[in-house]
Amino acid sequence: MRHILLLAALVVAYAGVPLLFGGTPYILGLIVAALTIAGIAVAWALLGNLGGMVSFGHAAFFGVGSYGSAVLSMKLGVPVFPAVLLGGLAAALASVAMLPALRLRGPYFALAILAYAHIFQILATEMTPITGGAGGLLSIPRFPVLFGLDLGGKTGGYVIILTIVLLSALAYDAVRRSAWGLALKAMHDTEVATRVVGVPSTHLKAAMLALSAFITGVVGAFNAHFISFLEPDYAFSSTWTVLPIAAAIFGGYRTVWGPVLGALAIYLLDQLLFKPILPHGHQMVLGVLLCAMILLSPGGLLPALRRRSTGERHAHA
Amino acid sequence: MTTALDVQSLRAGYGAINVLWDVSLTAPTGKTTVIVGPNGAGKTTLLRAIMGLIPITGGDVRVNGRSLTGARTWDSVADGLVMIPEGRMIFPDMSVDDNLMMGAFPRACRAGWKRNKAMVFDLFPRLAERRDQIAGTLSGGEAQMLAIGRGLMEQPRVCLIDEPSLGLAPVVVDEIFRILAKLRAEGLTIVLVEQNTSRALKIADHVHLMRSGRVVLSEPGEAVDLERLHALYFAHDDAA
Amino acid sequence: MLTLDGVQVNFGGVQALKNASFAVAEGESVGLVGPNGAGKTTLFNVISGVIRPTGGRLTFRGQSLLGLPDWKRARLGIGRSFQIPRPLGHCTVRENLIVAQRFGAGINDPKRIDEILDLLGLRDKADADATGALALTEHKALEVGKALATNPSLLLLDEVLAGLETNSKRAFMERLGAVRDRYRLALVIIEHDLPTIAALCPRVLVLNFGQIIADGAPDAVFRNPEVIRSYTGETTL
Amino acid sequence: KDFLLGSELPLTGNLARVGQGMHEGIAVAIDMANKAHAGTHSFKVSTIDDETSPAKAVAAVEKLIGEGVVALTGGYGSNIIGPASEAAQKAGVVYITSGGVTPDLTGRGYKTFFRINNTDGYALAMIGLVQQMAAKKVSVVYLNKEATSNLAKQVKETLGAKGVAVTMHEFDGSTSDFKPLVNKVKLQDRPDVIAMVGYENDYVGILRAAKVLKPDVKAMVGVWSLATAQMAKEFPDLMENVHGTSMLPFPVEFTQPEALEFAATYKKLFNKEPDYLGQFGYVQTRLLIDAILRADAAGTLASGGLPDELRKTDAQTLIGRVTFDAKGDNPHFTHRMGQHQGGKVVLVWPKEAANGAMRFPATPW
Amino acid sequence: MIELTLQALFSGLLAGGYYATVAVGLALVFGTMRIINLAHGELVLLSAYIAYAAESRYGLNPVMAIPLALLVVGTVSMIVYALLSRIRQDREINSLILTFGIGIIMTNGILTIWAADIHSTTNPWFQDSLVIADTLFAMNAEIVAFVGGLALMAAVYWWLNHSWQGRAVRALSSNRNAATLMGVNPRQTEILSFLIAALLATFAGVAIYTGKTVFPALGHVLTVKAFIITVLAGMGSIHGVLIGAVMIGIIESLTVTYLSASLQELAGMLLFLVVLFVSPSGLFGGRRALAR
Ligand SMILES: Nc1ncnc2c1ncn2[C@@H]1O[C@H](COP(=O)(O)OP(=O)(O)OP(=O)(O)O)[C@@H](O)[C@H]1O
Ligand SMILES: Nc1ncnc2c1ncn2[C@@H]1O[C@H](COP(=O)(O)OP(=O)(O)OP(=O)(O)O)[C@@H](O)[C@H]1O
Ligand SMILES: [Mg+2]
Ligand SMILES: [Mg+2]
Repeated sequence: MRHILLLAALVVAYAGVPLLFGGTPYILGLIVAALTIAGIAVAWALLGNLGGMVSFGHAAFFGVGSYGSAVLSMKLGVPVFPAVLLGGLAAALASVAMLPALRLRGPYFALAILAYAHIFQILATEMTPITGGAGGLLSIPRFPVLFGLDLGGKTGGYVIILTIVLLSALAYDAVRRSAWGLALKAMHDTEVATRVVGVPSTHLKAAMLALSAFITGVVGAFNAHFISFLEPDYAFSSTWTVLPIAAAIFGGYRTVWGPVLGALAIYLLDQLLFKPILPHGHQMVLGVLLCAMILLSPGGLLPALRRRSTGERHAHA
Repeated sequence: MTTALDVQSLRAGYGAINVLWDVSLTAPTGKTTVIVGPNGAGKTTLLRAIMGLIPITGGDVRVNGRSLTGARTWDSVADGLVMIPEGRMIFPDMSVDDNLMMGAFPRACRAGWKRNKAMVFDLFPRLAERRDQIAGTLSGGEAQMLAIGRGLMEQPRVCLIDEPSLGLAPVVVDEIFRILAKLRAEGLTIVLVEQNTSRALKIADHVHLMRSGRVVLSEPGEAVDLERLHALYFAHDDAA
Repeated sequence: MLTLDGVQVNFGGVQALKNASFAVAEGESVGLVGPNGAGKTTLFNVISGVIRPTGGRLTFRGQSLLGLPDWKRARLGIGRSFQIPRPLGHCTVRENLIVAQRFGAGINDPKRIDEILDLLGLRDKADADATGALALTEHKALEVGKALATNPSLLLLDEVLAGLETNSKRAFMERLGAVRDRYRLALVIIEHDLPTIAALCPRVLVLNFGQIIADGAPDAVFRNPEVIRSYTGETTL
Repeated sequence: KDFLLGSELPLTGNLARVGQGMHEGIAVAIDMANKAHAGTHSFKVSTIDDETSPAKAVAAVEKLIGEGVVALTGGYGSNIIGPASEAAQKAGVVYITSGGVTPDLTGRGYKTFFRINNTDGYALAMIGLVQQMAAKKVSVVYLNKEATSNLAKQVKETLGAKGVAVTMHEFDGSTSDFKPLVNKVKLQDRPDVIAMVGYENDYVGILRAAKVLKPDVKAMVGVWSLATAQMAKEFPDLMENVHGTSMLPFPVEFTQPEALEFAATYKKLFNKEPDYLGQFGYVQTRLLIDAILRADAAGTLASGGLPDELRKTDAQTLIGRVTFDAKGDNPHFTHRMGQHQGGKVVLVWPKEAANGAMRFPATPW
Repeated sequence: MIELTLQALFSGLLAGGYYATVAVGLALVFGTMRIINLAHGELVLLSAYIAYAAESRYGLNPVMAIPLALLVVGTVSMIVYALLSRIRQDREINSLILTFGIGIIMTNGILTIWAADIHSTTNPWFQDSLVIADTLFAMNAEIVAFVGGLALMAAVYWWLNHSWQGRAVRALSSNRNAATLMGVNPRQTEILSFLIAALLATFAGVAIYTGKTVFPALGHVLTVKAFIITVLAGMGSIHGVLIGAVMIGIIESLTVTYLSASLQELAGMLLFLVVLFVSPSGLFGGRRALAR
């Protein structure tokens, strides 16, 4: 039964949505944007829930991934798909520069990452020969045509980002179920106690940071090739940090699918419902929504829905 | 003889878990009441419930005849009902000195803080040595001393003490019991929870034995027989 | 098996350990006592790698421990408990042991975990939330259990018996003895309860102001005037 | 006949203020067109806030095109106009703007992209004024964004080629205290003129710092939202004698009937004097409407004739003559320079447009 | 050039003063409730806009607007507190999101009420320069802000470290249950610290209105800066805030003077990271127990 449902969901996601909205690029474009946020949100939740690290600087990974991939494909002629993966790798590499931050906890860590994001942004602005400076990069190669499907278009982009988000969520789930996931969960607030039973906590956290950075970098790279344009203020914009956090928490960041659900809900509600009603103040509605969620269902939307449907309470992580 | 503390059919617990099942006991003014019992019997929970740290779900607590229903922890403290918790309940980010000063926070105690602090430093010279150390870095025993010293700064009229000898070196335990004996002689109302039964009995006016959230024995101190008491620890919970 | 040579620890102005030197042989049981703040817990922290000494050397089975991170020491066979229990966050009792076993011992052996649960009387609490619903005794037992699950050869126990009521203490002590004999562990145990120490350990070390002031059999040590003055006071065995 | 125009603008986010300004100009153009063609044609504009985000601008353009707009007018910020106009180009819909001046935009050679102003026009004005002042040494203080640094570099190159010593000082958008920067200019450069290229709050910051430090300069010159009525009103004591680009003097001394009507309509709709943002928004929209009407009359509107019709534009407008070259750029665009004088803005460059004497040397202090 | 350096140091000091006055309210709430109030910058901004409204509409001197601004900011603070105190679960992160949401609401509210234009005082006195020894230049507004801010911070420092209530505030954040056992009323104490933070925000807002320009998006910028300084200072350390803020101000102005103004933000961030890596709990963060 579960499997059939799952299969049906997949079919709807891969075939139904493009068929339904293929004719309205606007809607499909919004869904792609929402899934882009969802991808980062999953990566952020993975770090936050498993690694116990709240990051305010995922824009850094997003930016590095997008610039990495764009530059590789434009300057070195790397084909787009490998370039996207290499973009993710570049973001993971960038996370190595952040290893010293692993010593920090709570808000100290969160802000250190924010500082890194700022530094990367400034580097992108100042390294004009490679990044095009403040003017950015125009006409970044789009995704190619494969098997007759134009991956460079809206539908193609949708399929790609959907796949990225699904794989990321599956990776998250796999880590969470492994012994590593257990050790990571155990580390919350009790790191020393976990270390003295043999858990190399710093290594584990570094691995989570790198994985999270990789996913975010891939999403960033996707976005660069999808919108075919980059500039430092955009690639490293705090939006890439703020919206995914809001989405993850809104959806329920201690679950795997909550961030995805949250991103779709927040972004689509905002753009499709609130924006037409309140062209100027619609962000205010977003603020109200966030506050209401925290006060009414602090675990997020997904756990709240599950509680409603099954009547049971779900445990931590 | 007046009753300083009167607990009637008290029920309390943690969330859905109920721990205390209709606990009733009294502590007469100016006397030392000792509560003993195996681990997990609910002794600490009883003290917490009296102080209002956890909600009371049934029964009543009266202090000097006044019901504490609806009263908040801080109101009780202002009225002289004080609890000396175990050593983990210190202020870990504050200095030893500031921890002690917090003991003098209730308005009535503020005036006497100088004298009281001198007294505490006199009792525990170790604390005087470490007055500027951050309390969270104290050793287990030092933290215990700090908790006791801080409680004494509160100039209690009714004092609930939870396992004061926990983790202390034998010399210090001797000192603690000397202090307790002195306080008792000064006429303080004491409710003492202690695992060191034999020593606690020496200063007890009255003894209660708790098991599985119930009071299973109440006797005057001189009537208690250590052997029988220990046998009761082990007896199976026929009531449960 | 374990040797300490001139180990020093300073916290700012405080000298928590000065020149501590001693050795523990394979399978030996040693009681570690001393006044509050003498540096006992600090000594455990140094051995298990939680803090770094400011001076001195320490070796385990011939290998220097300096520079070795805490988690590697756990894998070498040094297991410890904490004076204030520190159950692993958001885990059940069994999960606590699983993490310790997987990472500390590098094996996956549910049978052995059950064995430890039985030995420590934690069987019926196996699936309880380790941070919430445990009584003090159970917390202390879990501390021992986590250390045991890493397959240690040296067990460092910090006041695991403190706060236990007399009967439970005796029962727990017997279990400890059984565990030690069963797995042929070397044991260093900190305890302020003299009879317990005497019953468990043929050798006692006394620490005072960061220095070892006595080392020997319990009755001899507890008759040492300096030990009496600084530590035992009127209390006798 | 009813025509629906689309407009994608930053109404919130970093560029909200300038977006609002252009938005007002567009509204005035629509209002005037409806009045002029009452009974025959009517115009409406559908506006979407791009929240100062390129992706949302693209989505907005797609949405507007989906709603069937005839053409798009709006856009602010080169980085946003880039992708937004690309989406319009893909759909073959005209995108006309005055919000992005970098050469890159027209460099793409899009058929549907038009703009009435450009960096060159700003640079020309600034350079012209500096030359009129016969300055020997100029310090350029500029924001490290694309449009601003392009303009600054152009000014440096041109002035440098003419033998003026130019020093450059880049600053960051987060700068709120300009004293160290101005002090450096004051003590190290000792220029005749400080040329500022940034946004409103940068100008206020720089001018405040200069007013405190009183460098020995003869003039303070800037571009964009500086020589405006708004600034004169908000910061009267800071603006005195400061020069900035300005198409019109303030209070507006309109002589042409179109300009008079524009000012009146602006006043009616928004109850304030028009500023340069409104003018640009108005001009681009008016030109667009004219072309639409021509294409409609010729029957080519539905068959994609609008770009060609726009390219035929040759009009005298509030910002001077406008024609479009093959890339959609306006080669005639030259800005004018105004000076704050006693709460008014007096045009002082070029000579032909001047309506008052330049006070020189003169600074706010 | 000694003159250049001296002015750079002086400007940095004054800039640091601004940073500190904004940050200290955030630090107070962070230190006492372990809550990062991401709407703090918006509270500051609200105060600035109240001062603007009072000045533009009634011609009130901005300093005279402080009581009115305090009333408004204090009321909003109390609403924020009331909402925050309803959080039960995952307090640390949920309070972050809640205050972030409140910040969005406030920014957009300000945008709706006052539009996106930039504003600053029209009172010329604040912009007049004050010259010390012919080499050091400042605006009157900066001096007022610095001296006033310093006085407020000193008062808060004294209050927190030496008054009964201040100590209670720290105790509450250190161990809530233990604090109630000392007779501390948690709600009353937290409200007090929130109100003092509101007072600080009010002052900072008026200071910014007189010495800088304000616009709706500024609130977020201020929050981030204040947050960074608070963390740099270390958990709830008031003197740390002042020292950290001045360090940042000076490093920024030195970077402007000797490198480039476009690198000042970078310099500040690098300083922040270096301090954190040397001392992971900030300049004056409390040392907590390692292992017992
Ligand atoms: N925070 C808590 N949440 C849930 N259950 C708790 C909590 N604290 C204690 N308990 C449970 O309540 C019961 C009574 O505990 P309590 O601490 O009152 O016992 P005690 O008599 O003080 O024992 P001890 O001698 O070990 O201190 C125990 O079963 C314990 O597991
Ligand atoms: N970070 C620190 N800064 C300053 N002093 C410290 C620090 N950590 C520990 N100390 C001091 O070092 C001494 C040794 O502490 P330790 O915990 O080792 O004592 P202990 O022997 O275990 O005592 P107990 O029996 O009370 O547990 C104590 O006096 C303690 O206050
Ligand atoms: Mg207890
Ligand atoms: Mg110890």
